[in-house]
Amino acid sequence: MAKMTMVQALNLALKQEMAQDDSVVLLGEDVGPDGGVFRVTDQLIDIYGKERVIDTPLAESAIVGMGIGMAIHGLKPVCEIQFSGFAYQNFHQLENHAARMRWRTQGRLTVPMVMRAPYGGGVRALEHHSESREAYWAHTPGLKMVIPSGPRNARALLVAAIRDPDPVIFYEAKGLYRAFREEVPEEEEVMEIGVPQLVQEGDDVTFISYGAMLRPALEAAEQLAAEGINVEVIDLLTISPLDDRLLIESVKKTGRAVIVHEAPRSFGAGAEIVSRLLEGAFYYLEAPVQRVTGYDIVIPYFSREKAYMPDTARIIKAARATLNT
Amino acid sequence: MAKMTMVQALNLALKQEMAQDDSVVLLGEDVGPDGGVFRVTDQLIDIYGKERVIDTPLAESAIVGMGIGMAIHGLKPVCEIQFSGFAYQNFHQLENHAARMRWRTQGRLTVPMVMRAPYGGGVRALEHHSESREAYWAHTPGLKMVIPSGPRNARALLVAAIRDPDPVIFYEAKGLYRAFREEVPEEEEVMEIGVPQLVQEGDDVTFISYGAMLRPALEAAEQLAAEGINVEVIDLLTISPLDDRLLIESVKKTGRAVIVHEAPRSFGAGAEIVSRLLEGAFYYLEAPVQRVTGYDIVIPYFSREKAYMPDTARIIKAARATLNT
Amino acid sequence: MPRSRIDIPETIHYLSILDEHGVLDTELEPQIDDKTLIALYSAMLLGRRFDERMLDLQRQGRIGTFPPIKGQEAAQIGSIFQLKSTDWFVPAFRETAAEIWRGRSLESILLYYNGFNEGTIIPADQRDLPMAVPVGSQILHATGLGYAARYRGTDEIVMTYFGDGATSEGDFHEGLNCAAVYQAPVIFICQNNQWAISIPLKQQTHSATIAQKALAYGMPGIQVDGNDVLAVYTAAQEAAERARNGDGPTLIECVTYRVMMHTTADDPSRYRDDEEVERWRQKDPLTRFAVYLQNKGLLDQSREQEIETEVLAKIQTAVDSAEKQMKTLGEPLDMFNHLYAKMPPSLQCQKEEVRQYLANNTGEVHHG
Amino acid sequence: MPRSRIDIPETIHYLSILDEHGVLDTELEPQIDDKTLIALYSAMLLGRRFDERMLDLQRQGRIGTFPPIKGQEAAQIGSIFQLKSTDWFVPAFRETAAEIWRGRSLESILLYYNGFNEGTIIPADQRDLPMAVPVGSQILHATGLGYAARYRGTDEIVMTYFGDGATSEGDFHEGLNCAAVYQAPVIFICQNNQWAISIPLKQQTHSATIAQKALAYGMPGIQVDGNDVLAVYTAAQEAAERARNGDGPTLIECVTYRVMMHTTADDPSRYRDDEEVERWRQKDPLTRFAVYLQNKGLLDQSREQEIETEVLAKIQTAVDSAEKQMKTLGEPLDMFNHLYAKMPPSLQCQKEEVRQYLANNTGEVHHG
Ligand SMILES: Cc1ncc(C[n+]2csc(CCOP(=O)(O)OP(=O)(O)O)c2C)c(N)n1
Ligand SMILES: Cc1ncc(C[n+]2csc(CCOP(=O)(O)OP(=O)(O)O)c2C)c(N)n1
Ligand SMILES: [Mg+2]
Ligand SMILES: [Mg+2]
Repeated sequence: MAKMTMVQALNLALKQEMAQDDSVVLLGEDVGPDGGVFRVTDQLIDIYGKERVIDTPLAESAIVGMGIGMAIHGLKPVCEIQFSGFAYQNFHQLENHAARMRWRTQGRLTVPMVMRAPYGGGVRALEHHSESREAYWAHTPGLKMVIPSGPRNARALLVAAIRDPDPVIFYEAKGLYRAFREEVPEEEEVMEIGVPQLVQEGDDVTFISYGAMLRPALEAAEQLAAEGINVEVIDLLTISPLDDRLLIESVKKTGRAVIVHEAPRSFGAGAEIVSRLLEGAFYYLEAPVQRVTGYDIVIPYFSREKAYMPDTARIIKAARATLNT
Repeated sequence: MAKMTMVQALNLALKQEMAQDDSVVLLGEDVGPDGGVFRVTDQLIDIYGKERVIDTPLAESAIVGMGIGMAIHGLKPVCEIQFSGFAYQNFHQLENHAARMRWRTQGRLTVPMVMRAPYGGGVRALEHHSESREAYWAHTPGLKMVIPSGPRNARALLVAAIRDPDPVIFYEAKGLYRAFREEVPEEEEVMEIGVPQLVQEGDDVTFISYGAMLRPALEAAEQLAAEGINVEVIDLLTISPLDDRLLIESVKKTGRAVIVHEAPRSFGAGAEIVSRLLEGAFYYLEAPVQRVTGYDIVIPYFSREKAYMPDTARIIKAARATLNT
Repeated sequence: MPRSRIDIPETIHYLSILDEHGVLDTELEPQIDDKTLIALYSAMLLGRRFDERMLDLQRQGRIGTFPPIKGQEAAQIGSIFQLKSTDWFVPAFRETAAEIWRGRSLESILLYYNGFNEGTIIPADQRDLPMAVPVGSQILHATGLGYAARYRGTDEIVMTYFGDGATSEGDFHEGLNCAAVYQAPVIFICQNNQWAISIPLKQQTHSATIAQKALAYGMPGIQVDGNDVLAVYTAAQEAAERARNGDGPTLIECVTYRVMMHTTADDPSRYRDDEEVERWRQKDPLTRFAVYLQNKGLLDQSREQEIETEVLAKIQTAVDSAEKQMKTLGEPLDMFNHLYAKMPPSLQCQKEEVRQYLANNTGEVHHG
Repeated sequence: MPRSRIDIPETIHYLSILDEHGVLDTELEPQIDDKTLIALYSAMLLGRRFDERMLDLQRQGRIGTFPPIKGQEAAQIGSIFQLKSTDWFVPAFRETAAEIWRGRSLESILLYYNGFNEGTIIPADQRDLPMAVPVGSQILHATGLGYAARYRGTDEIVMTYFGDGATSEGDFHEGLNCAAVYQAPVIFICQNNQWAISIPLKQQTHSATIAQKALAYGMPGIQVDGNDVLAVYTAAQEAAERARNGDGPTLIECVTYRVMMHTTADDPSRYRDDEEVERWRQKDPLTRFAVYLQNKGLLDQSREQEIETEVLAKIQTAVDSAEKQMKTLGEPLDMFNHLYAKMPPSLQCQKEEVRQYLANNTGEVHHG
């Protein structure tokens, strides 16, 4: 097993899936010789050629709209949107078509497409390059919304997303691309989409998070452990369709929960999680569920970004709030 | 006071605002001689001319994008998107620009624009003509999301939206356009945006709803009243920014709540309301908050629409569920 | 060359073969065998009569809102005829005649306009996409299909339809631009019927023709008399040949007219004159084609009557069958089906919630 | 006219006045007074030197990612010169030289690229929009502004900028189409610098020129040597006159080159040859304009040195000032400001939450 960054792990997933299935094609802006602005598609054009690693004109609706056509034809297009902040240019193609084609044709035509996009803050980027709006897609019936939290699950989930018979929105936290390395096996590894993961067991409080926010959540858990507070940590991995069973089970045990995401709080993914916990574990809840999130503002330019992003200290504070009540 | 349908009331609001402020202009597909496909802009072109009642090419991004430019120039554009299901074509103009221009320029340039769009089901329409996805806009910082529930507040809120210095998304329930008439005063009436309304007092359970769903909620309340169950009913009116104070106060009194909206349940507006109630009234909640909503599917073609839409019976069932526990 | 005119390699042509008076340009007349000519005529007539019948049904409250196609039969049938069943058909929402030609059953159309999801079933042996309601959005799917067809090394071609209004949408632009960049085998058929609901062409665009928009993409473009089935047939044939030979996409503007309302919910008297409609009625595609067939000795009164009778019988059978089917369709729980290949647990829960609710519902309501 | 060529009223021209060797077409030479000529030169030089300085600062970690403009000074300065302060400037993100000409302070640019929201402040007396990062999206704002300007009966015009890549976006299409329909006073300046990050023009579009895309909208279009400030100036002047006279919009394609990387985060060696860059360096807009000014006797070595010194001093002052300002800016609570005219209660709560948190935070973390 090699130690890989998330960029390398994603590249491995693409490379191997393309090797074993010639219906897998990549398309997007600068995915060819440039290898994508984050190098996720690095060198793939050298191996698979420009018919399969398709540099597109600068047109997001086209990337996704053509992807839909390709998928209907039987290909498995992996569309790259350069930054998730530019995926609204193709919102209608996803909502009007990708999400509905199977449904609309009673199963006859399907869209086994992936839309990959880097999301999230913390990398000192320009405007529109740091947003986290997974809730838009999560609220769109017919889509699946997946967010890995590290190299190994990123690789295994991307493989699953490519093989998934339905459209998957795959958000990659920019802040994780090169943040750390993990052992990633050379041999095939696939994770099931739709299944949250128990990362760490604990009895006192449940942390629920995903993407780049899992790490501060785990750090917070570690710091709290030093005080004898045992945190159960759940990595959502699939935001939608949300399988709440593990979450409810955990909160039935701990009675307390802290949800962490960097998206704006209101109408964000955390709200749905709170609702599910209330619906499924009301009589077990010993304190209000805490939401540690971005604020209901546009993420500020990078000089103030730190104040916007949830961090270990904020998570610990929320955990204390839920524990002291 | 004249008895008016919601279409007439909206028309009155536009007519009067245009009469007293020549910076108010309308633009959209078929808003001119056709008067809009629902006739909300009926005859306004005859009064104000085609420079102010602007038929546009078939291009939603253009309608909103030009609206932004007009607003920056100092006009108060009221953009009509023919159906909210086609507002995703202009999603990026709203998220990337309308919502941010004031913020981006530190208050120098502003976008006092309204985007009107009919939304919601129940009118036997074709695909894409029945959606309810207000949560998309509610999760977008910088926008305001307003949904009236009848002719009188529709008129008063539309006036407020036009005068609002910030962009307002104004969803009009198709099912309400001609459903009933209300007294609407000829003289000016303005309602403050951002303020939910207490429609009916009660002690036993709180119903929170908006738009076309307010009526079945009220009907359900009436039926329950016959059994001696007193329902407090709140009309949200402004979905976002969400002012939760009235909601929390009410639930502190009743201890129970039912939220009703026709949008898909998961990651819908109801989830945020549940979260706010939990955060603000946890120790008063005597049962899980119930969500009576559309399901996490595409709203079916109209032969099955009734099964999708929340109705009085479903609301009563949810109320009973929260009361019997 | 300090100040000089730029010569654009592509030129835009206009094509008309059989004019509105039935006068034929014999030099341009395409060679079509008799059987095919009658098939073209029958397909146009079926489109016409079915449309009329749907309007009746709608007025009687027996179907919901629908968009009539009257006047556009030649534009649809002349072009769709060029597709093989291995080719791809990507319609908008006003291609009823073309859809029927491809094999979509009249029943399915009736079910669709009665609000049944079962009405979108695609003929088993055809590569047709379902109707696309969001204007212009389907154009990109055609480009993607064309790319995939070429990637797979097939000689499949793709034909996509849209209106004059659709040419204002960003997706039209992105779709044609990408098709040209990839030289994808796609034929873009614009049914320029002069109106987009209440918006006339001159408020839709300032360009003199839609065909010339092809120049923006370095793509061949042609404007044809869209009520002349021979001209449409010829232009589509040329474009199909080009596409099949790997010579890339073509934009065809069919100049035609929407004789009826936009949809049955629309009232055109609010925005256009009867005179204009009357002028276009004179250019009816069926009338002139019938004259052509008569002149060729392929159609006399009795043959005409025969075809008419066949067409009407077919329609009647479909209406009866559809109305029968509708009585058995409509199981509400089906609304949860087909959204995902495998229903996720949360959706199973919701489906179960509805099942239970429906089982107990009647009692509940009456207690209220 | 059964089969005939359609004559499109608009024609597309190419314009070049001062070629890459400094050779002048005296017939086409615009009449510009000496002061203005020197002002043009100074503005171009300031753009160039500030760009170079920003690159230095970026390499030293003193500013964040930014997109250099080197090579595009003539395209920007030649065109922006035609705007009055009552006119509207709608930039994309690579118009630093034009922004400075309009009065944006160098400090504000430095603040912007250091991640301070305060860096987007617009000159008080100018009608400039802030940079637009989403490619092509600003084009529609220009059309809306043009419409409003005409509606208000003013003679204001609007100039918007975008790259070759932007022409593939749907918003480009919708913006130009609408501007033509409304005959809005908008000048669309495409800085065709041959690349959109790693995508060369021929993969961006199959059309021979960008200028010809104007034909799709029935709009005049012209391609100019974008490294020839006199040609850009002339084309922009003609377009401005047309717009001001109510004769509608124009598309101007400035053929130029992005000599540097796309942004400082980009590595062009991955996708393009040094040779190509070298060829374009020979066509440098500043060099040839300096030769022109020398030939006119307006620039000698000492005057050149003078301007250079002025420009460098200005930049140094700005850098010092910006770095000083940055020490006092950055109050986190400010991030809640300016989103709405009046802060809604829920946002006030969140702001208060942050205020309290920041007040108590340090202790918390260290206990952890
Ligand atoms: C994206 C989108 N916007 C608006 C509509 C509403 N609408 C349906 S058809 C139509 C006009 C279409 O005109 P055109 O493209 O010329 O086609 P035609 O109806 O004439 O066949 C409009 C505005 C829609 N379906 N989709
Ligand atoms: C809608 C959108 N998609 C993608 C990007 C990322 N991006 C920034 S600049 C750029 C290339 C722009 O090319 P061009 O329009 O030619 O302008 P240039 O950079 O050459 O000045 C891309 C793809 C973006 N900013 N916005
Ligand atoms: Mg039309
Ligand atoms: Mg470029």
